[in-house]
Amino acid sequence: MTDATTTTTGTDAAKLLRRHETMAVIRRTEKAAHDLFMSGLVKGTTHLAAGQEAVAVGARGALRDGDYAFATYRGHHHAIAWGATAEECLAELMSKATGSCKGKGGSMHLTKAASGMLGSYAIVGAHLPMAVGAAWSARLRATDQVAVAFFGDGATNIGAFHESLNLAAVWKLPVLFVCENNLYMEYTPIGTVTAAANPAADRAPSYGIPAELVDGNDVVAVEDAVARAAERARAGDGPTVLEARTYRHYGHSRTDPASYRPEGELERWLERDPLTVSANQLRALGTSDDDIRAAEESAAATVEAAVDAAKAAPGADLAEAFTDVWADGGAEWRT
Amino acid sequence: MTDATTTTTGTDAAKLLRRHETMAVIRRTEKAAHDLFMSGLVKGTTHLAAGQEAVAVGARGALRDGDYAFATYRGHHHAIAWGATAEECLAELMSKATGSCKGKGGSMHLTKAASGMLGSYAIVGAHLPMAVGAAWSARLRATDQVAVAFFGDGATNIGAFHESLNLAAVWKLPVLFVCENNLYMEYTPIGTVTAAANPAADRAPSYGIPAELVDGNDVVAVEDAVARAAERARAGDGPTVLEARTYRHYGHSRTDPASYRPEGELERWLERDPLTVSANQLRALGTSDDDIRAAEESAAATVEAAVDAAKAAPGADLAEAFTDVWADGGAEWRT
Amino acid sequence: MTTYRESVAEGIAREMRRDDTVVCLGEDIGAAGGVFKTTVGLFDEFGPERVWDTPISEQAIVGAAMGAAMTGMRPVAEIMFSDFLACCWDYLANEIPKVRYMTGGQVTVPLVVRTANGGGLGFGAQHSQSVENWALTVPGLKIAAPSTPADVVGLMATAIRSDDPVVFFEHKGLFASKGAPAPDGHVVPFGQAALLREGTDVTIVGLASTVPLALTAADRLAEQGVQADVVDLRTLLPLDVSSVLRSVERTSRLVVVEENPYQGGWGATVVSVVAEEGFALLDAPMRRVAGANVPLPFADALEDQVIPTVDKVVDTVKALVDY
Amino acid sequence: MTTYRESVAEGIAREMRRDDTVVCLGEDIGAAGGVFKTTVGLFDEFGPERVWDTPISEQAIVGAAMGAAMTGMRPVAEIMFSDFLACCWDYLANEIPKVRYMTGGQVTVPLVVRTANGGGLGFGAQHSQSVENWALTVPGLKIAAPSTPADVVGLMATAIRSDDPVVFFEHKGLFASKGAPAPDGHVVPFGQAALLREGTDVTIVGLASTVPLALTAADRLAEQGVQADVVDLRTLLPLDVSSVLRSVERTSRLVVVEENPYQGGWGATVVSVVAEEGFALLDAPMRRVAGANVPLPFADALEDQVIPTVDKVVDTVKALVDY
Ligand SMILES: Cc1ncc(C[n+]2csc(CCOP(=O)(O)OP(=O)(O)O)c2C)c(N)n1
Ligand SMILES: Cc1ncc(C[n+]2csc(CCOP(=O)(O)OP(=O)(O)O)c2C)c(N)n1
Ligand SMILES: [Mg+2]
Ligand SMILES: [Mg+2]
Repeated sequence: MTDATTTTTGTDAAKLLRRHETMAVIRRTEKAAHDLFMSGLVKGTTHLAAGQEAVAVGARGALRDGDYAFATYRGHHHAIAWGATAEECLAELMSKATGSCKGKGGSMHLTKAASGMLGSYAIVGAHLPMAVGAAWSARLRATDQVAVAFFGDGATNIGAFHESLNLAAVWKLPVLFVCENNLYMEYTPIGTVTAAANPAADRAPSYGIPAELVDGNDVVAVEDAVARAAERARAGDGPTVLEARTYRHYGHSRTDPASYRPEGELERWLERDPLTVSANQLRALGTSDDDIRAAEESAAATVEAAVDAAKAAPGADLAEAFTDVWADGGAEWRT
Repeated sequence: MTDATTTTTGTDAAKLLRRHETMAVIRRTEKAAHDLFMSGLVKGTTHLAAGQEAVAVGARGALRDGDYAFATYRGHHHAIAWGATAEECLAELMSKATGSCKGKGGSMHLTKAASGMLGSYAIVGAHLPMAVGAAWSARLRATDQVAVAFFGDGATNIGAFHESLNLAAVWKLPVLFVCENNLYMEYTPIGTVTAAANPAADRAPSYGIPAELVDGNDVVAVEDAVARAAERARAGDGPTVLEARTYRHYGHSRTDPASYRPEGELERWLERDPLTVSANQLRALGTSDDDIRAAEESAAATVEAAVDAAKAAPGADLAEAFTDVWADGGAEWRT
Repeated sequence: MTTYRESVAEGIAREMRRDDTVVCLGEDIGAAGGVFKTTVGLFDEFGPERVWDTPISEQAIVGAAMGAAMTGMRPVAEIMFSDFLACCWDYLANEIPKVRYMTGGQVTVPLVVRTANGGGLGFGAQHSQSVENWALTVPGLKIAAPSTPADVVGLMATAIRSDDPVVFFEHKGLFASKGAPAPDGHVVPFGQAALLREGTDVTIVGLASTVPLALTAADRLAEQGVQADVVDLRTLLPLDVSSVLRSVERTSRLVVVEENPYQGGWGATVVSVVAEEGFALLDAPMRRVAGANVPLPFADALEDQVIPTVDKVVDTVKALVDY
Repeated sequence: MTTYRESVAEGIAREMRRDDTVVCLGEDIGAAGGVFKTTVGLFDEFGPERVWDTPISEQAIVGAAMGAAMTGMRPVAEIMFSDFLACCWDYLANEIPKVRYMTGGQVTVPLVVRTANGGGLGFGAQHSQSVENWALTVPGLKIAAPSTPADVVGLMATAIRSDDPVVFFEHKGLFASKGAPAPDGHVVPFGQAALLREGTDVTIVGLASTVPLALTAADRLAEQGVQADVVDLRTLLPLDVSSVLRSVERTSRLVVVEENPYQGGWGATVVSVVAEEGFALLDAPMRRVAGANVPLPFADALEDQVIPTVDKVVDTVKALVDY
C-alpha cells in the first residue's frame, strides 16, 4: 500500500477549473437541499455530501464515458459528477415530476443511468456486488469499461464488502472500490467499531488487492489515484481499493446536529475544504482569482436556476405510482 | 502468524491414548454411517468427517467442561468429541426416537447442548456469529468460558465470516475460529475461488487477530494450538484464528464419488491419517502396540454396540413433529 | 400522555431493571440513543456493559444475539429499519426459529429483534416497507406490532420475558403519536387482540399503523350510520383468530387493513382462516385494504396512492355494507 | 421421456445457444454439473466464460448477477438450496425488485435466480423448505415453479427471455420425475395456469410438487365418485387468478394445496382473491392443505406429518364435498 502524494502531473489549469466548478455545483446543491429541507420543500431524509465533493469529481475525471458508478444514499455528488443536473436532482428531492426518478426515488436513490451512474443504494454495502457484476459484464462483453463503487467507512464491516472483494480478486475484474472514509458511521466514530485503522485499505491486502490511501479532499490526488487504478483495471490486472480520507460538513442526515463531534474537528476540516484546496492548486497553476470566482459564480447561477426550475415544476404524476415495476412499464401482478 | 510445530509437551501417553480412542470411535461411527446409508437405513444426506477427527478431538482436549462449540453439517466428530455417544448420533441418522435430536435434526444438526456443543448448522458460516455471541455472553456473565466455532475453508468466503471476525476483534471476545481446511468446498478446489492461500489464517491479521496454521491431522498439535488460543482468550486477549490443514477421506456428501480429486491425493493423505499419526506418537511415548490395539478394539466395540442399539430403537415418535417449536414444548400458532 | 417513541425505551428499561440478563445491542443505540431516539436514556442508566454499539454488521448483530440467548442472556437486538432484516434474514428465517426444533428441544432462544417498520415518512423504497409478512412466512418466530404507547410497553415486557424469539415491529409512522402511559408492571400477553370499538355492521381488523387508521375510518363511517368493530391484532403470531371469528359472528362482514403488500400479506392468512372456519358467518365477500403490489415510492403523494388510507378503508367498507 | 432434472440443463442450454448474453454462475455448477446435476453439460458446451464457478458468497453471486443484468447480460444465478436465498435476501427483497421502480424506469434487471426448493427428501430444517412464499411477499419479482419436465424447459425460456427478474423454483422432490420432453422452441408464457384435469365437484389448485400430488388425489377421488378440476398455477407471479375463478365457477368448491407453511403461505393469497371476487361462486368453505407451522423435521415419517400428502388432500376434499 502506498501513500499517494498530491501531484498536479497531467493536470492542466483548465481541466482543474472545470473540476472546481463541478465541485462548486455540488456544494451549492447540497446547501440548497439543506435549505429546502428546512423550509419544508424537501421531505423524507437527505444525506449531504458537502465536504466530500473531491472524491466523486476526481474519480469521474479519471474515468471515461461509459464507465459505471454505483453510489450510496449519500450520493448527490456522484450523481452530479456523472452528469445529473442540479435541477433534476433537486426536483427529485422535491418530489417533482421532473426529478431524475420522477419522484419515485428521492434523495437516497439519485440515478443517472444514461451516463453510467447506475444508482444510489440505501442498504449499506449492497451495491458493492453490483459493481463487481458490472465489471464482470464489461469483461464478458469484452469492452474496456471499468466499474467503480463508492462507499463509506462504515460499509467495510458488512458481509457484502468481504464477498465483493474476494470475488473481484478471484475473477480479476476491472472494478474500483472507493471508500470515502469520513470518520463516522452515522454518529459512531468508525474506529470504535472497526478492527482496522484504515477500514478499507488495511483489509485489501488480505484479498491480494492493491490499496492506496488518498487525500479525499484533494481532487487532483483523487483523480491521479483513480487513473492509476483504472489503468490497472483496463490492463487486466484486477481490482483496486482506494481509501479517501475526507469529512462531511453536515451531520449524518437531516435530523443529526452532529453533536458527537469533538470540538474543533469540523473547523480543522473546513480549513482543508476541497474547494479551498483546489482553489489554491489553481492559483499555483496560475489561474487568476477572477477566473476562479467566475467559475464559482457560474456554479451558483446554475444551482439558483435549478432551484427555481425545480420549484416551478409540477409535482410527481400520481399515475407514476403504478408504472415502472416491470420492463413493460406496468405493474400488473395477475392475469 | 507462526507455524505450529508438533510437540508432545504436556501430553502424557494415557491422555493421548484416550484421544486416540475417541478418534477411533469417530472413525468407526463415520464408517457405520456410510454403510448404513448404503444399506438404506440412513436417509437424507450425510457429510462424513473421517480424516478430520484430530481437529475436533484435539480442540475438545484443550478446552474445559462448559466451553461452547458450534459446528457445521460436517459435525459428527465435534458432537462425539463433546460427549455425544455414537449411539445417539447413529440413532439420529437412522431417524430413531432415541436420536440426539429425536429424529428431528438428522446428520446435519447433531447437537449435545448438555455438554456445551450447541449445534451443527447447515447454512455455511451462519454459526460463526453465534459463537461470537456465546463468547460475548461468557464475558457478560463474567465466566471464563470460551466459545469455539469450527468451519470449513469454503466458509471463509461468506459475509458472516467477515462480520464475525470484526466484531469479535472489536469486542475482544473469548472466541476461537477453527478452520478445517480440507482443500475443497464441495467439489471445487478452494484455491480457485479464494483470494488467499490460507483462507482463514491469511485474513486474520487484517482484523488484528492472531492466527496460527496447524497440522490438522496431528491431534497433539491441534490440542497445543487450541490450548494457547484458549489461554489468550481467557486472559482477555481476544479471539484467535486457527487454520488446520486436513483432508476428508470420503466425498463431500453421500452422493459424491470425489472424482475431481487428482490422482494420488487421497493416498498421500491416508499416509498421514490422524489415527496413524497418533499411533506413531503413542509408540514414541512408549505405549505398546497391544494397548493401542485395545483402545481401537474398545472403540470398535462401542460403535458396534451403538449400531445394534440404534437399529433396535423405535422410530421417531410421530407426535414429535408437533413439539419443540416453542419453549413450552408445543407448536401452537394461534389463539 | 407519552409518545410511542418514548415508550420503546421505557419498555426496555423496565425489563433491564428487573433482569440483569437483558442486554441491548445495535447500531448507534448507545450514547446516541438510536436514530429514532427509541433507546434514549438506556446507555446512561445501564452503561456500556448492557447497551452495546455495534458495527454495521446485521448478521453479526442478530447472530451474536442468538448465541448469547442460547447461553443465558436475554439480548434485545435492534435492526434499525425493518428493511434491513433482509441483510440478516438467514438468522430470522433459518437459524433462530429452527434451532430449538431441530435439536429436539435442547436449546431455547429468548431474544427480541426490534426494528422500525413501515412507511408514511417518505423514506423511499428501501426504508419504508412493512415487512411483518416476511416474518409470518417463518414458523418459530413470535411477532408483535403494537399500535399504542401502552401496548409498546406491555408487549415489550412479554417479548423480553418470552423464552421464545420475538420480532418486535415498531411502526415509524407512530413514533410521534401519543397515548396514555403504561401503568407500572404493565404486561400485555401475546395472542390477545384488543377490541377497540364495537359495532354491528362490519369487522375491521388492523395492526400497528392501520389501527389508528381503522379507528378514524370507523368514526367517519359512524357518521354515515355504519357501525364497525375495530380489532387490533397486536401480535401476528400467535394470531388471535378467535377474536376475529367472534367479531365476524356479530358483524358478518370482514375488512382487513394491512400496510404490507397485498400479495403475500398477512391479511390473506387472516382471511383464509375465516374462509375455512367462518364461512357460514359471512354475508358478503371479505375485503383487504392492503399495500399495492409495487415498491414504495418516495414522494408522499405517490406513497399515499399505494398504502392504505382512511379514504380507502371508508370506501371499501361502504361498498361492502351495500353488498 | 426425460427427467425434470435433465430438463433444467436443457432449458438453460437452449437459451444459451440462442443468446450470447446468457451466462450462468453459482457454486459447483461448472465441471461438476451442480450438486443436483441440473447444470450437467453446460460447462462442456459453453466453457468457462459462460459457466462460472463461484465461492460460497450468495450475496456476491446474486449481487453480481444484478450488476451484470443492468449492463447488458442475462445472468442465470444458481442458489443451491432455496433456503440459502435467506443469505442474499437483501438482493431479492430490496435491490433487484425495486431498482427499476425507484430509478423511475432507468434500468432493467433481466436475470434469473434458479434454486432447488422444497422437501420430501429428508434434508432437514435448513435444506427442505418451500420458500416461494418468501418471494411472494416482494412486489417486483416474477416467480415460476414448474411441475413437469416440459414446463421446466418452457418456463425457463420465458424466464431467461424476460426483461424482468425471475425467481425460478426447481422442486427437489421432482428432479427424478419423468415426463414428455419439451418440443423444439417450447415456450410457456408466465401467468397462464394449466387445467390438467376437469371435474365438476371441486377445484384443486397446486404448484410444483403439489401438482402430481393433486393429480394422484384426484384419481383416488374419482374412484369414489368425486370429480376434481386440477389447476397447476405454474407461476405465482403473475398469478393466474382468472383460471382459478373460472374453475371455481364450475365447481363451487376450492382446495389449495401448497407445500409452504400455512401461515404466510401463497395459498392464502389465492384464497383471499377468491374470497373478494368469487364469494358468490362458493357453496362451501375454502380449504388449504398446507405445510404445518413448524420447521421441517429430518425423519421422513415426521416430515410426512407436516407436509401435504395425497391422503391429506383426499380427506380434505371428501370432507368438503360433504359440506
Ligand atoms: C445494512 C444497513 N444497515 C444500517 C443502515 C443505516 N445506516 C445508514 S447510513 C449508516 C452509516 C454508514 O456509514 P458509512 O458507511 O461510513 O457512510 P457515511 O454515511 O459516513 O457516508 C447506517 C448505519 C443501512 N442503511 N443499511
Ligand atoms: C450459505 C450456503 N451456501 C451453500 C451451501 C452448500 N454447501 C454445503 S457444504 C458446502 C461446501 C463447504 O465447504 P467448506 O466450508 O470447505 O466445508 P467442508 O464441506 O469442506 O467441510 C456448500 C457449498 C450451504 N450449505 N450454505
Ligand atoms: Mg462514514
Ligand atoms: Mg472444505
